[in-house]
This record gives sequence, C-alpha cells and structure tokens, in this order.
Amino acid sequence: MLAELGLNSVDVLFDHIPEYCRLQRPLSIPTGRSEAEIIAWFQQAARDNAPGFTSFLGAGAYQHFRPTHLDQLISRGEWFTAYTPYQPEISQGTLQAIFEFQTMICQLTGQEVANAGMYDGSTALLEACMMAARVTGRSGIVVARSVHPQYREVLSTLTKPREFPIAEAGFTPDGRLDLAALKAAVTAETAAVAVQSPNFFGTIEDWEAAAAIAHAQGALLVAVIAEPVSLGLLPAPAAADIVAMELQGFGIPVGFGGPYAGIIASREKFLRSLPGRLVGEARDSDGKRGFVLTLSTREQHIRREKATSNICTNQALCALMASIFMATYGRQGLRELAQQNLSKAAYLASACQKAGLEVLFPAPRFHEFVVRLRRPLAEIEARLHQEKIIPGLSLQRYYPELGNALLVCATETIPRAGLDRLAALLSEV
Amino acid sequence: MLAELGLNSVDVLFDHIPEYCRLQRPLSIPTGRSEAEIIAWFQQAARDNAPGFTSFLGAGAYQHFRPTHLDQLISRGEWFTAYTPYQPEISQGTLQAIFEFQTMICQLTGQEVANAGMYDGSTALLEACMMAARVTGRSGIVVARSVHPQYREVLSTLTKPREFPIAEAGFTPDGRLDLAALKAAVTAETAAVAVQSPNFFGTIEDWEAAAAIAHAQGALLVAVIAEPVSLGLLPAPAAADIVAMELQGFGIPVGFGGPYAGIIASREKFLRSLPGRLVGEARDSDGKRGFVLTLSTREQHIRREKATSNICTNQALCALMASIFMATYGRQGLRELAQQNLSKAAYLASACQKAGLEVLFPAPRFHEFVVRLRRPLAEIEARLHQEKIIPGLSLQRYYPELGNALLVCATETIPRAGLDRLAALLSEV
Amino acid sequence: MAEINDNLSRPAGTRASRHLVQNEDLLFEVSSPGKRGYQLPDLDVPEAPLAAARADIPDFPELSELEVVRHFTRLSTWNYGVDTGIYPLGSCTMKYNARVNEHVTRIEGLGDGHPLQPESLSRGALRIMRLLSDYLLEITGMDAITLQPAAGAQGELTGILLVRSALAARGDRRRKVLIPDSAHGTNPATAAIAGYQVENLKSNPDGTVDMSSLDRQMTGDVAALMLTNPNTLGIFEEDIHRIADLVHERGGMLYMDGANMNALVGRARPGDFGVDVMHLNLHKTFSTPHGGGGPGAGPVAVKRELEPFLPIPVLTQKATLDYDRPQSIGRVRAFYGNFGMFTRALAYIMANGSDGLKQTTEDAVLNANYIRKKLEGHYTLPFATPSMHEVVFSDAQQAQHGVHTGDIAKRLIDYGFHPYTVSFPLVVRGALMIEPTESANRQEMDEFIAALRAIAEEARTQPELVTGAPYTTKIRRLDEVAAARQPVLRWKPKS
Amino acid sequence: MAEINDNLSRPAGTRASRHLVQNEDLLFEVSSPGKRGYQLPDLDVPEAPLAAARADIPDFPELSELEVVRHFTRLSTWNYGVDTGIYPLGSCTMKYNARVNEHVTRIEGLGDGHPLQPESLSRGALRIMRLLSDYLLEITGMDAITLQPAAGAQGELTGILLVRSALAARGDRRRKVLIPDSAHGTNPATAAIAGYQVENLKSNPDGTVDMSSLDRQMTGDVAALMLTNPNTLGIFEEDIHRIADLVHERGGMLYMDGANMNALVGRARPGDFGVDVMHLNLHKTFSTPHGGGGPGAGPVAVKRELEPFLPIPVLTQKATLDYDRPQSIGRVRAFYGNFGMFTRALAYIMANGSDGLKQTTEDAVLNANYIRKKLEGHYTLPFATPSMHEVVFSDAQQAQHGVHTGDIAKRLIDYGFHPYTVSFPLVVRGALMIEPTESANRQEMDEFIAALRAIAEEARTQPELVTGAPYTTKIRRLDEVAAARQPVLRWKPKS
Ligand SMILES: Cc1ncc(COP(=O)(O)O)c(C=O)c1O
Ligand SMILES: Cc1ncc(COP(=O)(O)O)c(C=O)c1O
Repeated sequence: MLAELGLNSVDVLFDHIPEYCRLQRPLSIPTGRSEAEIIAWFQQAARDNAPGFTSFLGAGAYQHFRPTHLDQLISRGEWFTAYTPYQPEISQGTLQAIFEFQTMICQLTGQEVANAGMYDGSTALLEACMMAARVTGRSGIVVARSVHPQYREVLSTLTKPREFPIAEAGFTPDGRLDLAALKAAVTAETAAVAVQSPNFFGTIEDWEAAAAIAHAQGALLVAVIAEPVSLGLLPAPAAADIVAMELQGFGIPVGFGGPYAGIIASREKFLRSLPGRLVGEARDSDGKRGFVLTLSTREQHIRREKATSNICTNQALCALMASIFMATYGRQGLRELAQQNLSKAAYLASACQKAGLEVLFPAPRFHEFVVRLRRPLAEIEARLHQEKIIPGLSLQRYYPELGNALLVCATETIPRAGLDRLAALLSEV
Repeated sequence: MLAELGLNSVDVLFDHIPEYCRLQRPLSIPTGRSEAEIIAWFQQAARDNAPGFTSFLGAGAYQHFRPTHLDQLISRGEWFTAYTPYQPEISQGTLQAIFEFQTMICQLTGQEVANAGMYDGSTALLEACMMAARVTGRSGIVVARSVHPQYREVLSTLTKPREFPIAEAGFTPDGRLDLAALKAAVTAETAAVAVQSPNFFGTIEDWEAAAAIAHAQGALLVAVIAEPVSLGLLPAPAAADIVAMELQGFGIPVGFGGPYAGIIASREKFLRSLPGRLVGEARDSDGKRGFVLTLSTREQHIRREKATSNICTNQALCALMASIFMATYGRQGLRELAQQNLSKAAYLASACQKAGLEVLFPAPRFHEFVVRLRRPLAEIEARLHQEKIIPGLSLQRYYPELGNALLVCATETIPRAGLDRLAALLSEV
Repeated sequence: MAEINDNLSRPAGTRASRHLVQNEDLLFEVSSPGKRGYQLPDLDVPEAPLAAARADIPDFPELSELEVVRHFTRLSTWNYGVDTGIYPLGSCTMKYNARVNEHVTRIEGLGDGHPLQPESLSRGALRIMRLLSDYLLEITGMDAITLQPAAGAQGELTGILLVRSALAARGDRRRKVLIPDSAHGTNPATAAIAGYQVENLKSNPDGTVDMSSLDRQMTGDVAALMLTNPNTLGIFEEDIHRIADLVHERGGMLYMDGANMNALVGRARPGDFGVDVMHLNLHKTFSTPHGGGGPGAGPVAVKRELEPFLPIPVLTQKATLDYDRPQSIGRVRAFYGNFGMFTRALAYIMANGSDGLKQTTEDAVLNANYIRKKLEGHYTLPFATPSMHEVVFSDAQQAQHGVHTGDIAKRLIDYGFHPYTVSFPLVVRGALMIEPTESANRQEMDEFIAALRAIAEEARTQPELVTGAPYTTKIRRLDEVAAARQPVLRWKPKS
Repeated sequence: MAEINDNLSRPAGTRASRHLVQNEDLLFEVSSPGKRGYQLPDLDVPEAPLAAARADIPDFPELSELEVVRHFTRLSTWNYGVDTGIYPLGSCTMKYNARVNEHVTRIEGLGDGHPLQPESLSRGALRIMRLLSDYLLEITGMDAITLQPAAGAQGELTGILLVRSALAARGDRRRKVLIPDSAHGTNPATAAIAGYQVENLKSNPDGTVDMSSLDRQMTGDVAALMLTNPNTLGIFEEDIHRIADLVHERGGMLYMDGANMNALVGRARPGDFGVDVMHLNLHKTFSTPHGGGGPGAGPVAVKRELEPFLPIPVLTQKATLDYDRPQSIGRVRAFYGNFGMFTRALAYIMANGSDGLKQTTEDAVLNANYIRKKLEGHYTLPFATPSMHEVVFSDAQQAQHGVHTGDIAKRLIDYGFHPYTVSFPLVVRGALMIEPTESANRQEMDEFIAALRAIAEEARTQPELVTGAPYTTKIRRLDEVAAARQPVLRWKPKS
C-alpha cells in the first residue's frame, strides 16, 4: 500500500507534523501482551476487590439479578459494535429498540415523552434543572437534601459557571422531605424543585405534595428516581413536570459505578426543550413504518451553542440493557421484583430492630433504610469484612448530623439467612 | 386455543393414551426453580471440583488457551440454535463453515477428503476401522497398544457384535510402536492398522514405516491423532489411508470429557465409503456458488440398514469451534502454538530428570511424556492436591507393566514457574 | 420473472423482509500472507528443537482477529435458528435453548474440568451426573441409566448391544431386529452395525404397528423390536401393552426410540408400559442446543435385567465411578459422554420442575393439534389417528399440480419460516412433518398456518411460483443433483 | 422501477446481497397478557405491605423469555456494526472492539463491584484506574488526569470548567471561548453551557486555523481556544506552536479536543505542543465499543497548573481516592465515571503495547491516505493539505447532477457498506468525511473505493438511481422531515 502511495516509509505521512511535536522515543508502555496474560492480570485485580462478599450497599447503585440472556443479547456485534443510528436504513434495530425504550419509560413514569438517554442519574438531574430553567425562564433551583448527595454535588459543579442559585430543603424526623421548608424555599425565581423518591434514605416521598408547592410558584417539579425498580410498585411521578431517572437497577451491572444510563421524561408541551436524542416514527418511500432520530434541531450537531445540551454520545447500550430487562420482567414481573425488594428490606429493618438497633425514619420505604450503629462503622468494619460482609454505607461524610448512621440496602439477591446474619452481626459488634 | 380445538381441557389430548400408561401423579422432581437459584447450585457444584488447580493431565483432553472471541461467536443464536443444514438456502452459514472445515482438515492431514465430523476421536477410530473393512472387504484390525486405551476400549466394544478380530501391537522401550511386532500381526486378513501419533505416551510415530507394513499386506493404515495441535509441527499423516482425529485441542473446552468432535479424512477414492456428513459446492438457479449436504446416499436417512454409519446428529458446534480456532491461529500461529507445547514439555521433562526422576521413552515426543514415580501416585496425591496441583495421569490402570508411571502433559498454558514447581514437588514426595 | 422477484416473492404482511447481508468468500479467499488472529505469551522456556517438523501448512488461512470475527459473523447471518423464529422441523424438537443453560456449563470448575482428574476433585461433576440420571429415571420410569452415548444414534447402538448381551446371558442368541417402516433411518442402520438383520414391520392403516404382522414376524430369532413411541407420525402406539407382551412372550426385548419423549414427559413413562431399554435425546426433549447439527447426547435407560451390561464406568448411587463391571459391554465413547450437555439438560429440568415439564408436554401436544386442525383440508392428513407432539401431512393435493413437499418447504422460506421436515417418515408419500414444540407462540403459529394455507392456494393457481421458490434468499435453490454428481468437497488454490 | 429494484439495486460483485430477515413488531404489539420472561426465587420473607402501591403499569410488555430473545435478535439483524464490515464514519473511529476487553470487564469482582465499597476492598479497581491513568498520561504527555467524565462532551465541559477555575485562581475572569468553524458541535455547545460566549474562528484556505484571525480574535476576554488537532478535516494544525504561544501570551488556555488522538498516539503528544487541557474519547482512540451510541468515556488530561481543580475524588499516585481538594471544581458525575470503559481501554492498551499503539496510528493514517489517493478526482478534495487519519471530500462534482453527499451515502449502503459521516464538518459544503481506521483491511478498502467510484459514475449517468437509494434494505429511505413535523415518539395503544 505504501508503494501505491509512492512512499518508501510510513514516516513520510507524519513529516508535516513539525519536528518538535513529534515523539522521538517509544512510548514508555510495555510491548503488546497476549490475551492470556491480560486475562490473568485482570483476574488478579478482581481478586483484590471483594469477590464473593455479601454487600448491603445501595445508595444509587443496586444489585439485582441480571437475566443471563441480557448479556448474551447485547454481545451481538450488531448491537455493541454499531454507533449512533445516523443512517436509519441500516440502523432500524437500534432505532426501534430506542423507540420501545422511550415508550416503556413513559409507561413507567406516567410522563408523555422520554428521551433516548443521558449519561446517568446525576447528570440527568442537572439536565432536568437546566431544562426547567429554559422552560420557565428562571434559574433558581431548590433541591431536597434527601436527594442523592453525589447528584447534588454534580448539580452544584455544573451549574456554578452559570450561577444558578441553589437552595436546599431539609428532611423531617420521619425521613421525608420537609414540605414546610420546601414551601419556604420556593420562590417566584425558582425554576426547578428537585425531589427524589425513594429518597437517599430509602423513604418514599409524596409527589403530589411536592408538585403542589412547586406549581404554586410556577416552578417545575423535577422528580429524581435513583432506583427504577421502585417503579414496579410505587406510583408513577405523573405529577412531576420532568423526571430525571437513573436506570442502573434495570439490569445494568453495578460495575464500580458505570457505565449506567439516565433518562429525562417530561410533558409533551416541553418537548422542544428536551435535551438528548429522540427517536420518532417515520415512513419510508414505500409507506412502511420505520424509525429515525428526530427533532435534532435541539441538538449540538445542528444547533451548536444554542443546543439544549452538549450531549452527543450517550449510554445507548446501557439503555438497551434496561429495555431488555424491562421486556423480560414485564408488567407482572416488575411488580413482583419490586415487591420482593420491599419485603426484604422490611424484614431486615425489623430484624435490626429486634436485635436492638435503632432504625431511623419511620415513614414508608422501599428497599433501603438507615440504622444507627453503636459505634462508628470504621471501628467495626474489619470484623464484618472478615465475615465477607459489606454492611452498607456510612452516612458520616454526607449527613454528619445523623451520627453513626448506616444506609442499608436489601434487594431480592440476598436470601433470608443473609439478612438475619447482618442483623445479628450488627447487634454484636 | 383449547376452545378453537373444541376442547375443555388439555387432558383430552392425552385420552387416547391407554389409562395404564398414564402417569397418575406429579413427577417426583422439585417444582421449577429460578435462574438465580440454578446458577447458585451449579456454582457450588463447580467449587466441589478443582477450580484454580494447575493440572498436568492430558491423555486425550488438552488444555489450551481459548481465544475469547470463539465463545462469543458460537453464542450467536444463528449458530447454536440451528440444526443440521437440511435447507441449504437458509443454512449457508453452517454449510460454508463446514466446507471450510473440511478443507482445513485436508490441509492439516494431507488427505484428500474429510467429513463434517464424528462424535469424538474414539468413535472416529471405530468408524475408520469399519470403513477400512468396507473398503478392503476384510475384517481384521491391528491396533497399536500405544493408541489411547479408551479408544481401544470403544473399538473393542463396538466391533464385538460383528466379531472383527482385533490384535494389538506393543511398543518398544523407546516408547514407539514395535514395528516388528506390527509386521508379525498384520496378515492378509487385516483390514486396518491403527496407529496413534503422538501416541498415548506423547511419543511421535513414523507414519511411513507403519504405512509400508500395512500396505504390504493390502491393509489400510488408520492414523489416529488425539491432539490436533500437534499437526502445527508434526508431519501430516499423508501416508495413511484414513485419518481418525480428535479435535478437542482446537478450542473445544476440556469440560469433563465432552462434547468434543472427531473427524475422518481419507483418500478421494474411498469417498463413497466415508461415514458421516459431507458438504459440497453447488450452484443455485442463478449460477451462484453455494454449499449443500451431499453424497447422502451413504447415510442412514437414505440408505437405512445399508448406510456407511448410523451417525445422524454429529458435533457440529464443536467442529465450528475448531474452525474458528484454526482460522484464528492460522498458518503461522498454529506452528507457534505447537512449538510452545513442544518446548514446555521438553523443559518439564528435563526438569524432572534433573530432579532425579526417571523419564521413560527416549524417542522424540510432543507435549506429553511418562515419568516414573518413586511411589504410587495414590500415596502422594493428597500432598499435591494440597498444593492445588494435579500432576498427571497414573498409568496403573492401563499399563500396569510400567509400574508407578505417570503421564504428564505440559501445554502453552503453564508458565515456567509451574513447570519448575511440579518437578520440585515430584522429586520431594 | 421480475414481477415474481419483486412482489410475489415477498408475500405481503408476512414475517419476511429482504435486507442487506454481506457477501463473504471462503476463509482461504479472504486470507492474506502474514496475518494472524491471536497472540501467545512469549515462550518462557528454551525453544525445543524437533528434527522432523513439517515445513508448512500450505494454503492454511491467515486472518486478523477482526477478520475472523467478521467472517463468522457474516456467515451466521445466512443461517436460521430457533432464535430467528419458529423452526417446526418434525422429529427434531427445535425448542428454546435457554441462555442460563449455556451460562452454567461454562462456569469455572465445570467447563474447564478434566475428565481424568481424581474423583475426589470431581465431586461436583459427578453430582451433576447423578442428579440428571435420577431425574431422567424418574421421567422415564426405568431402573438404571448410562449417560455415555454421544447422540441418539449412539444411544440406539448402546441399547441394542445391551439387548444382545442380556439375551446372551440368558443363553439366547438371535439374529434379527424388527423395525417398523415409519422408523427413523438410524434404527435400521444401528441394528445392522450391531450385527443384526433388519426386518421391516409394516404399519397398519392407523399408522401404528400392525398387530397381525407383528404376531407373524416376532419369531424366536428376533432379538428386539425397535419402536418409536409416539412414532414418527406423532401417533401414540395404543396397543403398546399388547406389543410389549407379545415381544416379551416370544423372548425378545422392546427397544424404545425416545426421540419423541417430549410428548410424554410428566404424562406417561415408558417404564410403565413394557419398555426394556430406550434412549433419550437430550438435544430434543431436554433442550440442549442443536448447534447446527450437534453436539447432542443420547442417554440410555434400562430395566433391571439389562443393568449389569451398562457401559463402564457406571455411576453409582453414591455418585462414584464403578469400573468393576464384569458383564459390561465396555465403553462406547471415551470419558463420560457429552458432559456439557448434561449440565444444560439438568439446568433445563431444574428450571421447569415437575410442573413445568408437564406443562411443556401439554403445550407441545396442544400446539401440534392446533396446527393440525387449522391445516386439515388444505393438506391431506394421511391418518385420522390422534396426533401428539407433531403432525404429518402429505402433499397429495399439491402433487396433482406438480408441487411437492420439497417445493412447499422452499416456498415457506419466502414467508419467513424454517420449513418442516420434508419427505419423512417414508410411510407417507410426500410427507410434511410439522413439530411446533411448546416454544411456538400463538401469533407465529397463526402466521405459519396462514403461510401454509396461502401456499396451498398458490400451488393450485400458480404452481410454478412454488416450484421456483425460494426467491428471498441470498442463494436461490441449489442444484443438489449436480453437486453429488461431481462432488467438490474442499477448496483448492487456483493453479 | 422494477428493473432498478432487481438489478441495479444490487450492484454485482460487491459486498452486498439481499437475504431474508424477519419482520418484528414493537414489543407492545407482540406482547400477550400473562407472559413473563423471568422467574424469581420464591420470596423467603413475609410479603411486606405498601399502602400506596400503584395499581399496574398499563400496556407494559408481557413476553416469554424466548420472545424477548427473538425480539432483540431480530432487531439486531437490521443493524450494521464494525463486526458487519467497514464502518468509515469520520470522526467516530469505528475500530475493532476486541472480545477480550468485554471478557475482562465482566470478571467477578470487577463487573459486580460496588462503587462505594471500602477502598480496602477496591484495590484492584483502583489499580486499574491508576494504570490506565498512567498510560494515558504517557500517551498524551500531560501531567494529571481525571477519568470521571462520561463521554467526550462531558470531558469538554469538565475541561472548560477547569480552565475557568484556573483563570479565576489567577484572578482572571474572561467571557469568551474561541472555536474554529470546523469544530464539532459539542465544542460550542459545551462552551455555552459553561457560561461562555462562543466566538467563531474561521479556517484558512488550508483548512487550518487562520493565524491572522486568531491574532485578531484572541483578546484578553478569551478564556480558551478549543482546538481539535488533527482537526475535523483530518489535518494536523502545523502552526500549533504559534497558536499555543499566542493563546498563552494573551493569557488564555489551549483546550484540545482529543477525539482525533488516534492520529497521534505514539507519534506526537499534545503535552509537547502547548496544550493545557484536553479530553480523550476512550470509545474512539481506545476501542471501547460504541454500543449503538454509547457508553463512552471522556477522560480529561491537564497540565500541572490545572491539577488542583480536577474533579473529586482524585486518584492519587498510590491509587487511593483523595476527596480533600479544596480547589476542586467538584464532581461532574456520580461515582468514578464509566469504569467499565476503563477496563476495556486498559486491556486494549495492554494488548497493543507501545509497539502496537504506534503501529495502529500509522495504519490508520496510511489507510486514510490510501483512500484519499484512490478517490481523488472522483470526488473533490477541498483542501490539498496532507491528511492524517481521515479524509474529507466534497460532493461538488456530484451536486451538479443533483446528487448530494446524503444520496451518495445511501447508495453506499446498496454496495454493502456503512456510509461515511455526512455533511460534517460544516466548513466543507456537502462533506464526505471518511475514516477507515487501522481496522480496515486492504481488500475491503479496495471494494469500498470501487463502490464510491462506481457511485460517482452513477451520479453522472443515472443520478436518479443514486437519489432513490437505498434499494437493498428492509426499510427504504425514510421521510425525516415528516417525522419531525408531527413527531410520534412513543407507541400508544389503539383506542
Ligand atoms: C425418531 C428419531 N430417532 C433417532 C434419531 C437419531 O438421533 P441423533 O440424531 O441424536 O443421533 C432421530 C434424530 O433425528 C430421530 O428423529
Ligand atoms: C471531534 C469530536 N469532538 C467531540 C465529540 C464528542 O464526543 P462524545 O460523543 O464522546 O461526547 C465528537 C464525537 O463525535 C467528535 O467527533
């Protein structure tokens, strides 16, 4: 091929790069290794984590059974080695799947439109608030303190340059958003009121009440959902104006925090303000139904600095996992799954109480709850790790006001014996 | 659907089964279990085997690195959920793959034709001998004692009803077939002379010499190959009349002994006597090249009791694994792979010798060899298992004449340290 | 012709569309010198010499890893599997292959276990074999089992050898095996390989064993009757009790080809109706994947009398391996058989459980009867006898227009379906053998029925449309006769 | 038309055939009441009540497991991926996605690790992040890095926020960001979201930064120049040194969009030519799969001055997590970013090594230049400047016949190829942006070239053939305008 280009060395193709830019030595990286060696290296790395542990961590990343056909399906090259469906005629698979995805998200959330996905729940919250600002022409954000702390951090980081004023509304002793505080915080300058349910403590919030407060001031309610499985049982956030949801719980591996997928769902009237990709129905020249990327005049590749968001690559394959998961569990299965999660956590909470531990926040909850430890987690952790147990998340960093509080999550993956064991161990140590 | 059939219960569809035949109780099998429980059950079973052990077992089942894309490719539904390509127009994938497989087997073995596969090496040997009997009109079989003992057992079991006389030819102290004994055993009644190389002890045989002896009496030489990887380096058995080969070494999981795949390759002139399926080139009504199952007048579904074999379902997916493996390693890679196996075994053998152990059979070998232990394996095994090592196969059962002999295999998968460790441990215990 | 290609070839409103697929030449044609698809770790010991190494493997393929992936991905897109759609290949039981079965088979410690590792380090594998054996015995009602045979046909051979040995132990040597004309080809082929003369047994007008022929032919020289039940017409042999009694009275044994056991699981057990020995096809009844033609597994279950003759090693009740079986016929295959199929079949049984297994049987039988009902009249039903898990029609009506079962099958492809089994069983002239299995859903069955009805209509009104099919495939109808006349069985470099 | 459909639509001797694919309706249309695809273990604790539970999820799908498998298998067959064939989507770097990368990502202990598990139980994961960080720093020549951003665009936003903080720390608040007209849309969108005014910078006739414009526009109010290098025309900014100097002299910072880093790896390092901050797209340069539109990952590498502002937590040299970073901009994403992409990218780097990475760069550039050479003349090359990893043509010649880049793209589909990037970058009217990557082999590139040449010929002689394409696909050209006018964005039950 070099010959056909009339070159005697590939170096010539780099000659126009100025001399001082060129790297004059090999990269200081070992030479190529074999597949077997690479696998062995990663296996060792995996062993240096916590394989085989029973974990009660949740806090925005939830362990659920992943049907085996899920990975098998997404591993088809036609799914995972394709890119954004710019050419609909040879991307109908991806496009139809996204259309179905958008529909299922609408069905779950009670909203009218949903986009093809955002990076994750935390950035979805940001995008939702920015969208609310576009829609309302305001910039104030009121966020419940019971929203995932890392989501709030992201919101704060990414709104700082545009100086969106952010106010926080606290929570009551029953673990729910303090509606009075919220009411006080929402003003005529407020664009978005962001509330999470189940909230970070696992407690279930009242969408209608929050919506009423937001709407009374002309603000939009942004419903944050960090655990999509909850929607199998909890009422749809139909009262919200925008839903910002994390989908990890729908079959996406916990995988040290990513890749996950977020979505934004909203009302039809706000459609033109939605961030991210949208797939719509179309007809081909023979009149057949097909699907295309649509309304892209909202997006960066057309609208550039006036786009509704800068997002380009999203998390399509994770959204596909979520679709397969939703289709697999389906109408009944999702309810049963949610019911199992609810029941496991209820059982564990009561086991903890029986074992003499204080469970904070009496309001109804989904699959997480907060328990107060007698001593800081740091002091008892080693003992629990010996037993191959990760008991949950210490709330010290994010909610120092709660003392030695531990956020515990129990999903369908933990058999009763595991729940009993945790309660027993926590009361011992 | 019942209604459309005018039935009020599905039981009606079983009414014509005589009462006494009908099972009147539920099967005594637990009710259906969830995927998660099934996986947990098998994981426990797996732990009760020897995960994480370093094994020096070979003896017809060889550990090699399996490129990760291999399993990913065969896991496509179009491959593993299809059946025998009876309908060529929607089975061109399977058919072309088999045609390529047949070609690669011919290239490797130096034979002119190869079939689409048999069950495994042991049954391929049987089929080869029966084929030789058809071709020669004789029934005597002479088999080297250095052929895999289980292959010989299968041969004996399955030829017994037709009373094929089987004679064995022993081996010399250098670990090779005793050619003089072979010569003595082969007569004008001999249909097949079966010789394995590398033989069961890992020693390399001389195809030409064996062929000369067989041909001198009008018998056919059946070349048995239990380790296809050896063909990356060893001469093709072009002198043989029929090749009966096990393909497990080509990317098929060791998996407790199966499924594997065998093949039969031979000379064009014996084509009509070949057992098993064959794929051939064909043209469609537009003149395009395609592939079909062909020469099926040899087979049971057409020829019934006159068929060349009773085989129907073979091991197609395993043959596909072998094809992908061969295509992946290719012309150079297969040689390098064989060279690594050869070198590892040579290193280990000499390490054993240096450690003061007696290595039997000085003739050139591939990746297996026989070492004499100071004590029976049964006495020292526990200690080695503690070290998570399976040192090889005791030859006590099959070759009591060799004393405390251990058949050891070293493939490319074992790093030098592992080889050194075995030698050290064997000399200690 | 253009018109046929364009419109008629893609019947509107069906499952079928045409879409772009990639052409792909043979491996050898896409190969280029110096490429390889895999890298080995550097050799960490001295390279050993080998005097008589081969020079090369001329023309062996040379591809990059991506080229390998593309090659086998592209080829796969020309295939049709159960994952693609309904696959009503009669006698083959093309049911869903659950992914969890694949998953458990590959778990570390199972997929990579060595068959010769010590029993003490194989407890889990042996437990799997034991539990599967127990479940299969419960399902069949038999007394003992071997999992060793690699497929149905090898199961048959094993079973017939067991019969031979058992009769020999009685001091009885017989020369014949009786086989109904509706039997699968492997039955006579097996009997012949086992050294028996095959004697054909004619079916009666109901499609079942003709009792008077049996009475006549079941002589003292017949070792066994090889019976498929339900038989290949999908018909349960209602006289099974009398058949078994007759065979036993005359000193023979009843072999049951269990390929159609999926019609009986949970509803009837061969052990309860006089069967002495039978095989199962794990790749049919127990959903291990067909893999483009295998691997399968063909366990053989027997009554007590035959147990001493089972192949070694025998798995004991305690899940240990017993090699000390003086009366054993010996080994029929190296190691323990297709172990990877055992894990899959066991996972299948566990997932279904007693309730699910029975339901599966019922659904399979219901589906077949639904198709039968909806196609009756459109196609000729040669036997009025009730159907179980499959139904066999004949092309008698269509043949009048020069359209045969093979043509109808090709035309079905244009409607988006894998054809049924063509021209088998041989007792039905121009057979269409349809087995939907429990996996077929109502919607797709209705579409399949509509397609077959439409083809029946086409056969009447435009027979050449049917005989020219398929039109929608990458490769049109292939000339199999020419292919067999001048067989080209391997690629060769252009010289 | 029939003729077009039949013959011309499938150009002979190309990659393309048409074959049967299955139609498949929407999940909701194939759903039937009562089905479900998954079974849970029996609940082993008392069922807890929930007062305000929702009644139902109306119209949510109900499918069996097989139906789910078939649905998503069928849909997939209408797609085209790197595994299908050459995918020369310019700017997207559609290279081979090795399966081993997928494998290691799913190993137990990695794929199922929780982001909040204690550091003492995350050593392996942290080591992976550290090693990847080190390799990326070595490759870019930068000083510090964050792996947190989820994709390129988020990397850009992170980078611009770092610039803002760093300038603020200098006491310097600026209002503008300068962006060349050839830039990707995410660049201006990012700058706007970061609160900056976007100012457009025109390209010179070579397709690179116009130095005099830069000199004029690079005022004291400009925080950064966002430059892509090589730029989206595939051209290396040869004046990079002067550009960097000028930006720095005026107190601004140089942001590099590293989407095209695959043209430089092992041959040039942004850290050596004046870049202050840059992002990488792991899904481009480092082969993590594109997944139908993501996930990606957009690490941001910086020079020392910007390090204090990196998002928390910062991974220390010892592979621990540092949250105590008072100057940090804060978090840009929950947890640590798209960890699963880190494992894949790291495996890619390990497999290639220093030698392979350089070779990869060279092959990518060589391939692009080969295509350029072979298509020059057939298509108009707007810039004579040397190309690196991609080449951009314009449809100027074809447009005279009413054939535009979008038409040529659709026609390429009929030849069996995924099109190039259409109509980007905007500086070229009617752009055809072609990036073969190192994964394209010679044979397929030649076929691709032949196809584009043939289409150029068709555009001259039969333009309506090209404007009517594609013909070979299941769905023909879709009316995107109508779709946007009356958007239907979800399925609804027929009322
Ligand atoms: C009725 C019947 N018997 C026997 C067999 C042979 O089984 P196998 O193909 O597993 O060898 C088959 C397989 O098609 C069959 O349908
Ligand atoms: C030049 C360039 N910059 C930025 C981006 C945005 O990257 P991402 O899609 O990862 O957000 C792209 C992606 O297409 C690109 O090509």
